[in-house]
Amino acid sequence: MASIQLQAQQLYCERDDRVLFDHLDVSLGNGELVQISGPNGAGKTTLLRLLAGLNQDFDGDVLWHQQPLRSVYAEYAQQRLFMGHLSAVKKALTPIENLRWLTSGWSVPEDALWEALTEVKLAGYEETLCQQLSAGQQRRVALARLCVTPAPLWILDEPFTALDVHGVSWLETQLQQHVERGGSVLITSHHALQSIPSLRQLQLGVTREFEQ
Amino acid sequence: MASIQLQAQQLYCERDDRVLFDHLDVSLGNGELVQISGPNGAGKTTLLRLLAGLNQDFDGDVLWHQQPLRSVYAEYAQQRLFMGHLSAVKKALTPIENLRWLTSGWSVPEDALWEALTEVKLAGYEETLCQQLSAGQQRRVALARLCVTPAPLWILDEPFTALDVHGVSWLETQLQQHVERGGSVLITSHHALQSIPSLRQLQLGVTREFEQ
Amino acid sequence: MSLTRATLRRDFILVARNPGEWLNPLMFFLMVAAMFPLAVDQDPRFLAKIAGGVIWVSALLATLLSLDALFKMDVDDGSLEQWLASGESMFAMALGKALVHWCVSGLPLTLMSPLLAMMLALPDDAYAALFYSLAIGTPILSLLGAVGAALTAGLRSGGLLLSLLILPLYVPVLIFASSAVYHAGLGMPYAGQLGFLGAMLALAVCFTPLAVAAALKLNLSR
Amino acid sequence: MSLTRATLRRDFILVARNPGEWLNPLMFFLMVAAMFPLAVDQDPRFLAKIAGGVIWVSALLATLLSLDALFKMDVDDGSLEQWLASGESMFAMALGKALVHWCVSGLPLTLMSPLLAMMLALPDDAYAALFYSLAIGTPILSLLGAVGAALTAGLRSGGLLLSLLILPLYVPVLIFASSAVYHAGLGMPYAGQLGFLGAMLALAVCFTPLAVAAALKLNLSR
Amino acid sequence: MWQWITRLYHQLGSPKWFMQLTDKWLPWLIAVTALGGLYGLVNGLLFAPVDYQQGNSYRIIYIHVPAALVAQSAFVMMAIAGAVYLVWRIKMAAWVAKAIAPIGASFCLIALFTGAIWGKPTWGTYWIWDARLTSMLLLLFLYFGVMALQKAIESEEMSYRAAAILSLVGVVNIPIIKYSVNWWNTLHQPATLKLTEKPTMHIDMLIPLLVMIATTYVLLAILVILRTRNEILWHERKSKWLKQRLES
Ligand code: HEM
Ligand SMILES: Nc1ncnc2c1ncn2[C@@H]1O[C@H](COP(=O)(O)OP(=O)(O)OP(=O)(O)O)[C@@H](O)[C@H]1O
Ligand SMILES: Nc1ncnc2c1ncn2[C@@H]1O[C@H](COP(=O)(O)OP(=O)(O)OP(=O)(O)O)[C@@H](O)[C@H]1O
Ligand SMILES: [Mg+2]
Ligand SMILES: [Mg+2]
Repeated sequence: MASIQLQAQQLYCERDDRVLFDHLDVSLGNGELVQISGPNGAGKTTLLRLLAGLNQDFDGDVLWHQQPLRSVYAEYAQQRLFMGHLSAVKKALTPIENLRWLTSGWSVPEDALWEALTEVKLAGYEETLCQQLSAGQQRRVALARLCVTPAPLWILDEPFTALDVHGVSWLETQLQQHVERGGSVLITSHHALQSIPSLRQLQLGVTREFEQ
Repeated sequence: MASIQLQAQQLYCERDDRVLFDHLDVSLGNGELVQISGPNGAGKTTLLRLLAGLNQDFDGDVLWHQQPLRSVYAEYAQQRLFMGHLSAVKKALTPIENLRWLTSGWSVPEDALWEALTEVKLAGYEETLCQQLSAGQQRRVALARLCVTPAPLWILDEPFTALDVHGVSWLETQLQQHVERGGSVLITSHHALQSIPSLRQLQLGVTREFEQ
Repeated sequence: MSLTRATLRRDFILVARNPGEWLNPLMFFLMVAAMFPLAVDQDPRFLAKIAGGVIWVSALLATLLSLDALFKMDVDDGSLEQWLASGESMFAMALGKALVHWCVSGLPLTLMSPLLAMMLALPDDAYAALFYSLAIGTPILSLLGAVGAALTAGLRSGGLLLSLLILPLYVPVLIFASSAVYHAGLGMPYAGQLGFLGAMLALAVCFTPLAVAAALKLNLSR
Repeated sequence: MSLTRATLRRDFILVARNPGEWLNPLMFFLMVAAMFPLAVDQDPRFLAKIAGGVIWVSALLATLLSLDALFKMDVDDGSLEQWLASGESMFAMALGKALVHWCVSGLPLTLMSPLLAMMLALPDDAYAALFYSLAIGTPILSLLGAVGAALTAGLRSGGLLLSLLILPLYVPVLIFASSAVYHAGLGMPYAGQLGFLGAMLALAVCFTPLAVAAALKLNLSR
Repeated sequence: MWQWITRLYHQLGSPKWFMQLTDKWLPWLIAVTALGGLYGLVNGLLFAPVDYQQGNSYRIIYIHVPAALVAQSAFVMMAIAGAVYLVWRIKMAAWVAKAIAPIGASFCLIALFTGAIWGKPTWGTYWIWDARLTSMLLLLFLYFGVMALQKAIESEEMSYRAAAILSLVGVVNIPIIKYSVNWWNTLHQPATLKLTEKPTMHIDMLIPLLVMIATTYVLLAILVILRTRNEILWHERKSKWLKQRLES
């Protein structure tokens, strides 16, 4: 597994004149799993996108192997996998076509893709259009790439959404295995992840309460 | 609390030549909470929409006080509140404006609306445009109407999505109180609802596994 | 009824918050009409002959383009589902939506038409005919358009499909209206054409809401 | 590079699966052009004079309408986010997207133009000019349009706003192209106009992808 | 030299410095406008000789021509400010660009409006599809496009950048548009009505015109400064220096 060294220093971000976080340091190395938690509106999604290099609307430094993220973005992008709220699954395509596109940044052999779909319990649905799948099934299409992309760093925003009990435990196993293999994971979830030993929590501030 | 009597008999529904459920009977009266559970793609959303009168693509009867649903639809609609995957929250409106619209089917006094927003921890955000709220906050706007609509029957599809820990326990309390007041709830969720005593589970079939 | 009223109010709030909603169709109208002299010929005598037709075609296209969003947003964010869940009369809702659409597209176009008429050298006699034909004709466009918008609301490439569905329906309006303007320009009477437009409007008010309601209910069983 | 190629392939699959995507602009083109004789005058001698301009305006509007969905879908379903996350060159992506768009809109229009020319009684001499001007001009429309589409991708009332942004930019293309057709109809040379169109195309290929890339990156910090 | 440049860079980016500087400049600029305007208008409207072809109606030139010129320059300024913002992310530049758009559009409207009024006595019609008129109209559309885009995007950052990109694309296109429109108008068969051939201007007409043009540019500067100051006041409303400033 390639070496992972993501550091964020003195992050400061405000939205609508409300400070989401200030003097925030985050660092991530091989074999670590960091769960960003906090109440609704705390800024978890914002922080995640910022660490993924998708948002530049903040102060502070994000470093990848000691270099500013923007200057090594292409290399960084090869090494990290980002999954946001939106799953990038096209409804007019079949699961296998979607997966092929989702993994096209890495050269993944074709039969690995089919295996991945079987792995997420979509065997038999490979050639069905995604618009005919249920909410959870569509989500699984997007998750299937966790099994096949070689990227060591995973950044996942609420990946448990819409999954059923089996799906949840499957995903937990995936996370755990990935971490054991030396990969690392940055995740937001309102779901408790206690089962994974190397879990680290990063608590974001509570939302400001207004007086009436 | 008005009397609730929803009965579904011998429901049969197929999608893409796959039978989702067959010979299914559901009935719901005052003070009951039914959780429809099952793996992704089992047909939970389909069943819920069908019982809400929003989907007529099935065989069997759905009765409201012994009358076919379609013939008493207007009355039925007054008595039940439906919340689907989509929250019907307009991003260009403020939470209070959204809530006003969402509850306009019942005549709810204005200050009750403001209280409801406070109740869901959105005090201070009443006049912010919803597009500036986080995923969970937007969801709370939609949930706020649970506090103010007088409808005795609630039909909720995955209402726990995007809520943080506090939000989840708040919603559980709401469900419980509603049931104790004599209302009833039909819900799908991958979330365990054990805390509510009168819970009934309705398990939908597992998805067919294909052989490779 | 209360939900219909709430929806009307909400839609007007949305328009007020986003003035582009009525300004954009208007600008588009002006721009398309201004393209013709560029593409065809700038001689005023020549323009005078095509002015009525060009203005009407532009108005029609501007209306068409603004129709796209009429129900789509409501479908996408679940508002329509809530509406159907409420069990209120669809007829009122459909009529209300068309009304909002007309206030946002047809009405401003009608009010701005004299300016375009001037730029395209429309004969002086035809100004009144242009104005009246737009005032009576654009509500028909909104009502007919609402049917198309409702049918295509849940679809991906809605915009273009919508145009295909309703352009043919717009043809009678276009023919009567542009003929009214043309005849007025020649100093001939045009009350007959306006009468037809009026009759079409009456029909449209009575029947299109039914079609819209039916089309929206299709979204029930998605 | 691989993602760009995968995206191109995916987009063509999507088009193949939904033929409306290329059929609709074509139908729209035919319909708008067919509306003119109805709105203006059916006399073939008169039509002959306006045919070139009308066909070009219709082509322009058809292109415009089909632009709306160019990036919007990708923004809405998160594909663009994935694209940005991949760190690949935006320039290639922008160019590829414009190419797909042209294959779906400009190319079929160009191929169908002789039919319309016939219906609108375009002079025989002008057929070639019409064809060439469309073949060179419509790619420019796609490229410039991609800029507008990228700028409005995340917005609500995208379609109309997009038109507002890029219609003025389309004017030079419209002028040179319709003048080429017009002159050809009079038996005059038109190579100069086509040359200008060619130069504009070269410029557009080099520079618009930069603007598209910059505009798409805006969606980074949403 | 380099130090001087970096200092300028920091100063230009500093709202505080801008407020202080314009505090000093504004009275002078306003005085210049008032004097120039007075001189230009009095001379132009009262003392300049009557035109032998157009009588007194030509006097609208003292508003029309300056407005038309300023409207064109303003677009270029807006694009430059936008480019500065895109490259260096200087907030001030974005505010300036945002401030210019409606002002430029207004001058554009004034030019069109006065031109149309003028057209009636000279050509007998308010509007013809003359090359200059058409390109002015297209400029107005470009302005509207930029403003509409800015309005449509909620996130402020994004709206600045989007507007900057659009105005850059627009400014590259303005010469192309102008050129093509000129060419279009001269190659088609000529219109029945034409801009009257301009008689070489009497010096007494010319000087007030030049003064008016210069004055209008100063007016543009004033308006942009005022609007930019508004933007600063709004965006920096929380900052310490502004609070101190407002208290003193
Ligand atoms: C709506 C109508 C009009 C518009 C939009 C318009 C537009 C313009 C523009 C853009 C300019 C700036 C000069 C340039 O960039 O070349 C200008 C200048 C001028 N216009 Fe107009 N104009 C209009 C009507 C008229 C009329 C009716 C007259 C007089 C008969 C007139 C006479 C002039 C003169 C004498 C100049 C200055 C000379 C020069 O710079 O070429 N304009 N106009
Ligand atoms: N629009 C549709 N067209 C055809 N088939 C559909 C459509 N929507 C859903 N289905 C099929 O119906 C089945 C049930 O879908 P439904 O959305 O009811 O599942 P669900 O139980 O709500 O799953 P989830 O937990 O993922 O939300 C799915 O397996 C899917 O194949
Ligand atoms: N587009 C936006 N414009 C302005 N403010 C925004 C925007 N998106 C989010 N915010 C603000 O930033 C804050 C943090 O939002 P974010 O989406 O990061 O929250 P989150 O922690 O992911 O919450 P959730 O658990 O609900 O997903 C919110 O309170 C919201 O007010
Ligand atoms: Mg979030
Ligand atoms: Mg479901």
